[in-house]
Amino acid sequence: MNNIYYLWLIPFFPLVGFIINGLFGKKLPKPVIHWVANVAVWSSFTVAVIAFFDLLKVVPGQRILVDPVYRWIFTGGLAIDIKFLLDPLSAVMILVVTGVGALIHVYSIGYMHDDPSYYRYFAYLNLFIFSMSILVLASNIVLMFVGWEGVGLCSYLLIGFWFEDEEKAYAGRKAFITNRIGDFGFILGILLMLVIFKTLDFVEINKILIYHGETLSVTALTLIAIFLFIGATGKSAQIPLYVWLPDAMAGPTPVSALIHAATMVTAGVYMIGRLNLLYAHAPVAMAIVAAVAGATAFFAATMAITQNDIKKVLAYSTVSQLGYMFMAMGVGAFAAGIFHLMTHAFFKALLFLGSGSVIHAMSGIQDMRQMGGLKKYMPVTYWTFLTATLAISGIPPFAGFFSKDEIIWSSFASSRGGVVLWAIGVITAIITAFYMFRLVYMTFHGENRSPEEVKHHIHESPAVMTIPMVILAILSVIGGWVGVSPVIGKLFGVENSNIFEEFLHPVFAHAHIHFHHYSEATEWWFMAISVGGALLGILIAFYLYIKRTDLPRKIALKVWPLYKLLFNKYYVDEIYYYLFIHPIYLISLLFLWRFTDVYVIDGVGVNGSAKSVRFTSRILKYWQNGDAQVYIFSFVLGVVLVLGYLLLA
Amino acid sequence: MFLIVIIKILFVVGVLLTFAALLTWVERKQSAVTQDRVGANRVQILGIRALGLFHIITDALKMFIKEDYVPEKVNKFLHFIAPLFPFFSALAVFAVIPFGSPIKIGGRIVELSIARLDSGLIYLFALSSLAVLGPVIAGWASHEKYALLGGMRAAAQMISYEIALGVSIIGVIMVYNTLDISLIVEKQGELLFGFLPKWGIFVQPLAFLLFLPAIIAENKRIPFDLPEGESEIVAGYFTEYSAMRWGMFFLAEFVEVAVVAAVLTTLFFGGWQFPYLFDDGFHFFGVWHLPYWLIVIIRILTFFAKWIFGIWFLQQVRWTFPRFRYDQLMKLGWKIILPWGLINIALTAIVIMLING
Amino acid sequence: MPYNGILIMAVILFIIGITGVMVRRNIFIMLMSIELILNAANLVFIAFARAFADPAGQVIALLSITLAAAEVGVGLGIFVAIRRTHNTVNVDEINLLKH
Amino acid sequence: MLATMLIYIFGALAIFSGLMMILYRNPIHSALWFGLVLFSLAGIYALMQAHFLALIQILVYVGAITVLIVYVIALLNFDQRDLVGKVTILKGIAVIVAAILFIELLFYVGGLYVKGIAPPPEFGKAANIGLATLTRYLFPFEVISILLLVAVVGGVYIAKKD
Repeated sequence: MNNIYYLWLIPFFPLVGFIINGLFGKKLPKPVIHWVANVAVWSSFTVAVIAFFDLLKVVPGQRILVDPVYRWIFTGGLAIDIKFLLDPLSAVMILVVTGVGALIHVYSIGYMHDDPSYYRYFAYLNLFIFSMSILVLASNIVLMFVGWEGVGLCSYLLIGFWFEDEEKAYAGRKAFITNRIGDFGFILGILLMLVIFKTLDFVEINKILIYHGETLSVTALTLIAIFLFIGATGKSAQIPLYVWLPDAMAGPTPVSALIHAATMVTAGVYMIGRLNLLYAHAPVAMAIVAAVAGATAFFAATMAITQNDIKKVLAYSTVSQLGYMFMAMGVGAFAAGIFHLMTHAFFKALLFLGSGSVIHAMSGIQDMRQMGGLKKYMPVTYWTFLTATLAISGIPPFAGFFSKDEIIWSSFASSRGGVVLWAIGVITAIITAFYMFRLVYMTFHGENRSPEEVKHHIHESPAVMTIPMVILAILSVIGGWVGVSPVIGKLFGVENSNIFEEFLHPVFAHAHIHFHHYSEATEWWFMAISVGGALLGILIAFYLYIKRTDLPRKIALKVWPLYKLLFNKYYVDEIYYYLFIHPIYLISLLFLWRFTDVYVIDGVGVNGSAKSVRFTSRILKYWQNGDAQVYIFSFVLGVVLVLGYLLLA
Repeated sequence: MFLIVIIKILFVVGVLLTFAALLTWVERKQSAVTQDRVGANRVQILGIRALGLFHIITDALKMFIKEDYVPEKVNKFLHFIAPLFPFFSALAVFAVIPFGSPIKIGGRIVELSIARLDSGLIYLFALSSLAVLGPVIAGWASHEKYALLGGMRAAAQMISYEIALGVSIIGVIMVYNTLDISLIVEKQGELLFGFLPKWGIFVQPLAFLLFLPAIIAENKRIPFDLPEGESEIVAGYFTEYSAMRWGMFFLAEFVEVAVVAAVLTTLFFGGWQFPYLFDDGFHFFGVWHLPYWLIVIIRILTFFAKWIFGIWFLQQVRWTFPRFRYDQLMKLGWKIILPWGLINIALTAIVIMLING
Repeated sequence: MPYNGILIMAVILFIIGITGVMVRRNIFIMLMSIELILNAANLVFIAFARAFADPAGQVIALLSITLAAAEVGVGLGIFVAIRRTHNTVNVDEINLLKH
Repeated sequence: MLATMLIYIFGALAIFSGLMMILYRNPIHSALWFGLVLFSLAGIYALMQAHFLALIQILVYVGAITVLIVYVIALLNFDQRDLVGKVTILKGIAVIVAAILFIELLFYVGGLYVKGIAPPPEFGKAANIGLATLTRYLFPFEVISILLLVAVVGGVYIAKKD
């Protein structure tokens, strides 16, 4: 375990940017604001790259670099350091976070250029990068939790960025409260970890699990894993706590791209990847993860079909894709999950940026029914968007194909997976391809259905927005080529084509998950099925939204109850409202407020303590009467009592 | 042992009281001489006037047979005990004054002082500080404003000058390196540079200059007799005293004069030391051997000679200098004697350091 | 040396001092009672200095006497100031702490 | 033997004077009784071979502190009726509490038996105490001298007019 003494710079630069913009931003001119923010995050990215290459210099088996900054908590047997950890997993993650974050910072310059709270936006964004890098680099779970809460805070602040709008402020609150429910589980997990492992350091925990893993109680490990996964369902929008993510689209679109697509929502996946050994020791927990993930992937995808808001579609798509990642984690294909995390970061960020570009051009309109035919107005946006769509649909050789295919294959091949999971994966892939192309066709093809006054202003976005999109588009194409599965690699005569998995291998090496062996032909067949499914989805979309544009309405009418169910997102929000929120509201109103707060806290607690103090002082004032001799008398009385006690005792 | 102590006490008290009695006459006679008058010579017994020495007896008689008038409102007890404080403190102080070199009687060394104390100088100050109680209590007990003012004045003056006194004497303590008065006197018999007696006045001239006014002020004698003054506060704290109680105050004052003279002699004029006279005889261009009893007698006589000279000197000061004003008195005490006393300490310390290397 | 007798003497003096402070309403007598308490302590110090032939007790008694002198100096200054502002030295009427 | 007897005599005198001190109504009387307490204690000190301390006791306590107290009492010269304190129940309780404290302390002291050793003849002499003060106890000595300075300045400042 070697030291790397400049790692703290990665969170440090955005923190400085946040402090400058947060404290003085109101007085600063806009160019200064975005230069400060961008320089901060690009510096972090540079440091991350340097650190990555330093990591590569180390022998693969020993790629753990730490930066012990400061001993934070030291009490009894517990020592918690502010200590940063760089291993292949966090290296990948930090590169994605700072890289995508940097691109989105650039994009934001164009997207937010006439917002009155420019400085606030960039301050929050820097704070987010700071928190996220803390989360990623943390070497113990408490520090990770600090970052975890920090990104939650930034998410809340940025969703409710335009807080003048009641609905957007509500969305922010919803996200925050939903996350709090998850955090509750997360904290329980941390405490239980402390009880079981007596340490919270990842490296230490891994050591314990490697050498004494068998002696630990499986129930306890399962409980820890489930508690932590509850936290992950909150942060990473899984069933049952996914409901906040679609509403989170109330925030500025670059925020959706950065926080609610590329980075923050993947924190749960990253956390499971970090604690892969723990999960490997808790098969039940992994099964739960896989099951929840499969359900999430499928249901979110079905909900995306009927959405008309361009960002909502992408939001459900994100939930669905996160489901894929968790599915990979659940079946033990950790590297595949992280791989998908990375490729997803590229193409989903690009999709959001593209949609942002569209919204920007449409003067804020997000309803796809008012769009159409935008291809000729904004070609760069169209082509980059199409690239990302192909990537998410899993069409080779785009990035999404490699990662998604690996997940689908792993879900079949893993001893922890099975054919059901595989089927869900494939069906979801078909639906994904369908709704994504529905989105593309409704937005960019066909006739322009936008209102007249909007139509005149449709224009391609400025270079500051398109360049990041182009970069992300390139990454969406080639990003997957680092993780080409061996069978395809053999086709091109490349040995060890899956560099990515090999790079991550030391991290996951000790989690022994068994994968069944199948012949290459089987693998090829499965690949063909998933690609075929994707193509099928595209074809359906093409048929319904280009050829027979009248058909969707008819189908919707024909299966009206189903359509309505999907359109209303299975009434989950309503169910939650009646099942949880309303009762809690009533309990809060009647019991917590009217009774507990008014009578117990105000009456007994606040006023009662004041009254008791007044009552006591009424008695004590005869003692505290300003007469020095009475004080001396009480003093002597005390001495007498103490001496008497000592004599008698 | 007890017998010797009692004899010494009787001797000292007798001498002191005799001196005090004589002083009542000396006071008047000396003023007459100074002012070129004939003075106190009226009393005659069988036609013998004896320079007016019989005045002592008549004074005493007068004081004893006068009406001892005690005003109605005074605090009787305190009024009664107040004069005792200065009187007894003055008498007690003399206990540590050596009036001759230790003598050998029958193989036993007898100190010619009532008590040889390790911290004799502290004793001297401690006992003399009690004298302050007299004026304060007298002034307060009299229940009369002039008496009270006088008492306050006297007390403030004495408290202030006690500090001046203490500070000025520290130089002497440092030079002789002891608090034992007998030892101080013994050390004064040594010679400085081979010819100058190591008397206090020679080794600590500044201390002497500070000590002299301070001790006169402590004694409330002219020119520092501010507690009384016919034009301002009548007779000060003994306004309400008469007859022998008043006489006690005066007797105390005269005893104090004697004691002050003795203290001055002891600390600054070599006490019983006769210059160049050592235990085996004179050391003056050769050794002149003398018998031991002669040396003892010479020393006792030397002490008495110096003492009487001191008394004469103090009386001469009394009749020579004009009175101070009260604020001048306080200024002298706090702003001149005290700082110079501190300077003296510093200078003495430096010189001792230089000599001792 | 009757050390036990001296200790009991010190205790009695201490109690007299404590009682004086608590009972008497005249601040001068209270002050003197406090001094009495200090003296009781000094007596014990000196007794034990003698008993164990250790000058420490005497040194501490010396310091304690100095402390008493300082205390009396300040205390009397306060009394003079109180007398000037409140025209009384009776603690019954001095109750600034109350207001 | 004589010393022991004298100690008891002085002790009895001290206790009697102490009682008189707190019983007398007039503070000047109290102050004089206080002086007598201090004198008796000085006598005990001297008998316990603390000659220097005995003299310091007289010099500082009797000669300075008592005199100052008497002086200030006389200076302030208040009416006699000022001195009449109220008799309250609290005073009665205070006396009872003091009595209990006395009994408790007697229990503590009664349990002690101090044999003591004979100190060297120069013990308690000025030079001996001076040596101890200026070597082992130099720091408290310096501290107390600063305290004294502060007290002097403070006393002057407090008592100063306006």
